[in-house]
Amino acid sequence: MKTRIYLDNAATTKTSQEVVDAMLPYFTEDYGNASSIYEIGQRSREAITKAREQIAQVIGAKTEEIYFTAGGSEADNWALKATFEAYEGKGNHIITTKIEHHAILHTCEYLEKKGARITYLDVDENGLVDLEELQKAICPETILISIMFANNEIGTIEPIKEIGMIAKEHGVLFHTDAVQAFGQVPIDVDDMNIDMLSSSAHKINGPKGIGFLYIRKGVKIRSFVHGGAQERKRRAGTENVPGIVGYGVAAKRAAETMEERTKKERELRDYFIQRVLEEVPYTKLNGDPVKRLPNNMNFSFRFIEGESLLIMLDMKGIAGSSGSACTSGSLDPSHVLLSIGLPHEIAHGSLRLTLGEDITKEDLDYTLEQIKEIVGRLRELSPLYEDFVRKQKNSKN
Amino acid sequence: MKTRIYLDNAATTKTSQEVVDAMLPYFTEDYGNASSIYEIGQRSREAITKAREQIAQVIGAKTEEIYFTAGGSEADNWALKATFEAYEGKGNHIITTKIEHHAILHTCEYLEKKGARITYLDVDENGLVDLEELQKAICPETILISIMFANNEIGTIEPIKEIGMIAKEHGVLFHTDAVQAFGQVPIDVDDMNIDMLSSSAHKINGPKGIGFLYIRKGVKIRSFVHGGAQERKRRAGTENVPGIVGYGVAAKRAAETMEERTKKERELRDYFIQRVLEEVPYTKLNGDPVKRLPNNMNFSFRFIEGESLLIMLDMKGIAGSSGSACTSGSLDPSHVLLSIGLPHEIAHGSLRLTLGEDITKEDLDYTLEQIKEIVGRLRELSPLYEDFVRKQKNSKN
Amino acid sequence: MYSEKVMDHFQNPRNVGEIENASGVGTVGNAKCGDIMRIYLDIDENQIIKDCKFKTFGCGAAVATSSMATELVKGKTIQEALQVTNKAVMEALDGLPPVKVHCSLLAEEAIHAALWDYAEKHGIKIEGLTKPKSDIHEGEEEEEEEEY
Ligand SMILES: Cc1ncc(COP(=O)(O)O)c(C=O)c1O
Ligand SMILES: Cc1ncc(COP(=O)(O)O)c(C=O)c1O
Ligand code: FES
Ligand code: FES
Repeated sequence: MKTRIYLDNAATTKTSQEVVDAMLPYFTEDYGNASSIYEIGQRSREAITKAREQIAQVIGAKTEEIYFTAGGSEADNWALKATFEAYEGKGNHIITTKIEHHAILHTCEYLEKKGARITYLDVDENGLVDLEELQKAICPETILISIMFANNEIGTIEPIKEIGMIAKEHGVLFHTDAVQAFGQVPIDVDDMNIDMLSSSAHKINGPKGIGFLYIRKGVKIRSFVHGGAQERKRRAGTENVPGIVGYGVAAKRAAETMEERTKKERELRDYFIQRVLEEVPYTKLNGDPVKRLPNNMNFSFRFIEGESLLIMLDMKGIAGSSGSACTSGSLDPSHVLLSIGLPHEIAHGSLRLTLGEDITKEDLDYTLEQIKEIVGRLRELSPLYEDFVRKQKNSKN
Repeated sequence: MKTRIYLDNAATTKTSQEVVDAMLPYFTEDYGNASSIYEIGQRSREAITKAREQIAQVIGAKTEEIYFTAGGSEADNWALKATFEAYEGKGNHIITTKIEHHAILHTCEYLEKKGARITYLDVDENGLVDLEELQKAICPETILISIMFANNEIGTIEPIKEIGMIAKEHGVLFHTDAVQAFGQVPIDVDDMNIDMLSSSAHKINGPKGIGFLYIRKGVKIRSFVHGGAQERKRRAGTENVPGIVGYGVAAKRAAETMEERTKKERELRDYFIQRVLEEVPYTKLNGDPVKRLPNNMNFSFRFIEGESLLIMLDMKGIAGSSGSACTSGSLDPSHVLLSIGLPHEIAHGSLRLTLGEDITKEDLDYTLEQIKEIVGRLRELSPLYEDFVRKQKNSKN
Repeated sequence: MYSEKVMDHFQNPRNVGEIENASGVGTVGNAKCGDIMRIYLDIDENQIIKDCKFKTFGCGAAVATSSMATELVKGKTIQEALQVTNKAVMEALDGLPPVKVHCSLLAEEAIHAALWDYAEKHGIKIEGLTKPKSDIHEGEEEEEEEEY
């Protein structure tokens, strides 16, 4: 069955037709090298400048502070590795959280091998970092705080402005992985004291394979990809002009529609969450109920396992994703769900559904009906559920 | 004036319509995350597998030896930096040449700061490395030889098979930057003993922002971009599915048309070179006349400066590029032209023209007429030409 | 990349050529990019620049600034010609891209060199003119050199 209801927009989104249309001329007409002198290359260069402006505007940055990358992962790698190199004279200590994306966590592990000391902050049961813990973790060797703007699995939005303030007070750089937040919540790098910020186009109906790292002017930064003089000599490689153009259009669009779109999403989200919690027994909402991305819904259904649930939903035309990592090359349950205190077997039975702009109430009603049925069927299959029911019966007797 | 004759195909190419058409469904229909479990993601995954096969075939590799990157620069950075890390137990010595692309040279400079010792081999006046020099440079600490397959400025094709043999005999890894060679000359990684190979799609009528690094099975390799489990856990980041699909089609196409296309290009190339050398006085061909990329033509016109020539050609609708680096953020003349022994002022007066599949003999005839006129005009402007003419007069008297 | 004025002076450079028996000739080179400019001045007994010609081996900006500089000094007195700085030339051309600022320095220096040659030939001293360098290494407009 063809996917009819796509509820995995936190993984990636459909590239909107408007974005594709904007990209097309840069494949077959204005395909010149943007670093070249001739007229066809100049048109590419102008297109890049425009996209840079469109993006800078969304976060209140200057255009020359936006550096294009191949996506969020590269931006995260760059921010951490280059800061570690550029500030080794100051110290080797980096503070992050236990619930970051792997692009941050695995980079941190890599840096540990290179001599970095990393503090991984705990989060509370809603996924929020504790500002006092953060304060306490800062020491004279601290060169960087890297805390995600919003979590990709449970949707929790961190207190970024407060973190920025703390970083500023202590003279420590602040990087935020805003891959999930960009275009979903208002961001102002000055107001929030953000020094570096990562983002990825394909999360906001832009193309895959393009992202950016915002680097505040004055931050010492080293290159991550060495070579040609592109991106103010900071990131080598022939510019992905169609990708950059598409990103610009997607960013502009996301900013313009943000208020209305997220208002609608929040309503749908809360409607759905409420119904699921009411109508599916032994179910828990993961993540903060309020400080939450407008499009994120994450549930744990006790006694069942996520992959089975996902496949069955898929057979009904519904695409979601799971905290269960069987799909992503590792069999460990999600580090995020474990960090907010879920036991292994409950973390395994999680489902993330993330809204996109086309999703309607009817879609969600249909999804709920399917979930109810599938969860019921899987519980019938589950020895855990059997034990649970037996135990309950016994305790009643 | 709109560019009518695009002769800068070594910089970047037009994405062919067939490639764009193949990419389109992956923007707006099969846009699912290739790492996900559901059906729409599976279609992305299958498309990636197919592209990987199409590419692997061109160089005689196994599909699982192809790792997608954001382009040639990232592939070059990855090959060098990761090898340096993975083999630090064996040694710190890398051998390369003076005429590599900046993606190699600047990465080498970076590695020197990290403790690498780099030998930059000289080349002869045609741009060819000396195999004996290479032999002599190898020492017990040598972990890698990185020599480009073909040079991007002067088109010289290096003796890759011989280099591969030497590398193998000495048990040293061999990486080649084949960004200019892939799809233009036959490549067989086994026959040529290549352990790693970089390539970039936009050089062969594929999209910008996608490349690959071939890594022979058995080579110890570290990640360059850390994070998610994509690319066999070696290169993190949501897969650029449209880019990868486009690359696959472009690679297949390049391989299928190679024989016929390059035969035609070689004829046009040699026709044009001969006419330029005969009809424009004080002109030199740069690069090897025979061991040369089928689409590359590079001339030095004495007494004139490249940028002026480029701009004037552009005004006549002809896009080329220059050894003069005024255009690329640095004012030094091309390191390649200096390495083959050109004096500064002659290196400055260079013009690179690189053929694409649509170029006709008539285009080249028109281009030649324009070059003759413009070179004449610029020489009238040139104090160097004035001095030269005066000296000649005096010596006659 | 270039303004319309730059393109105009590049495509149709004014005052290209040599002056036979010129009152002063100045040739300067820019060590930074290897470009070379030569200016010829024809100066009358009232120290008025009656004619001015140039030859340039250089980029589009170098050609355009030479052309504009010759236009600006023509008909001026020596003292007025000294006021034709690279900034004045750039302004007259509606600006240059940052990497091309050094090209305009060539024009200023070439005029100074030609005036110096004139002064030497005629055994006079020109107020405010110092011996020009034949190689220009300007320190200004240098991009901050950072590690990458
Ligand atoms: C020989 C060579 N290596 C590497 C590159 C870098 O490729 P990309 O610009 O796609 O990163 C290029 C082209 O720019 C090249 O010609
Ligand atoms: C929070 C977060 N950071 C980083 C990334 C990596 O972005 P990309 O896959 O575009 O490299 C993602 C998405 O995959 C994400 O959700
Ligand atoms: S039983 Fe299949 S992944 Fe655990
Ligand atoms: S005069 Fe050298 S770049 Fe313009």
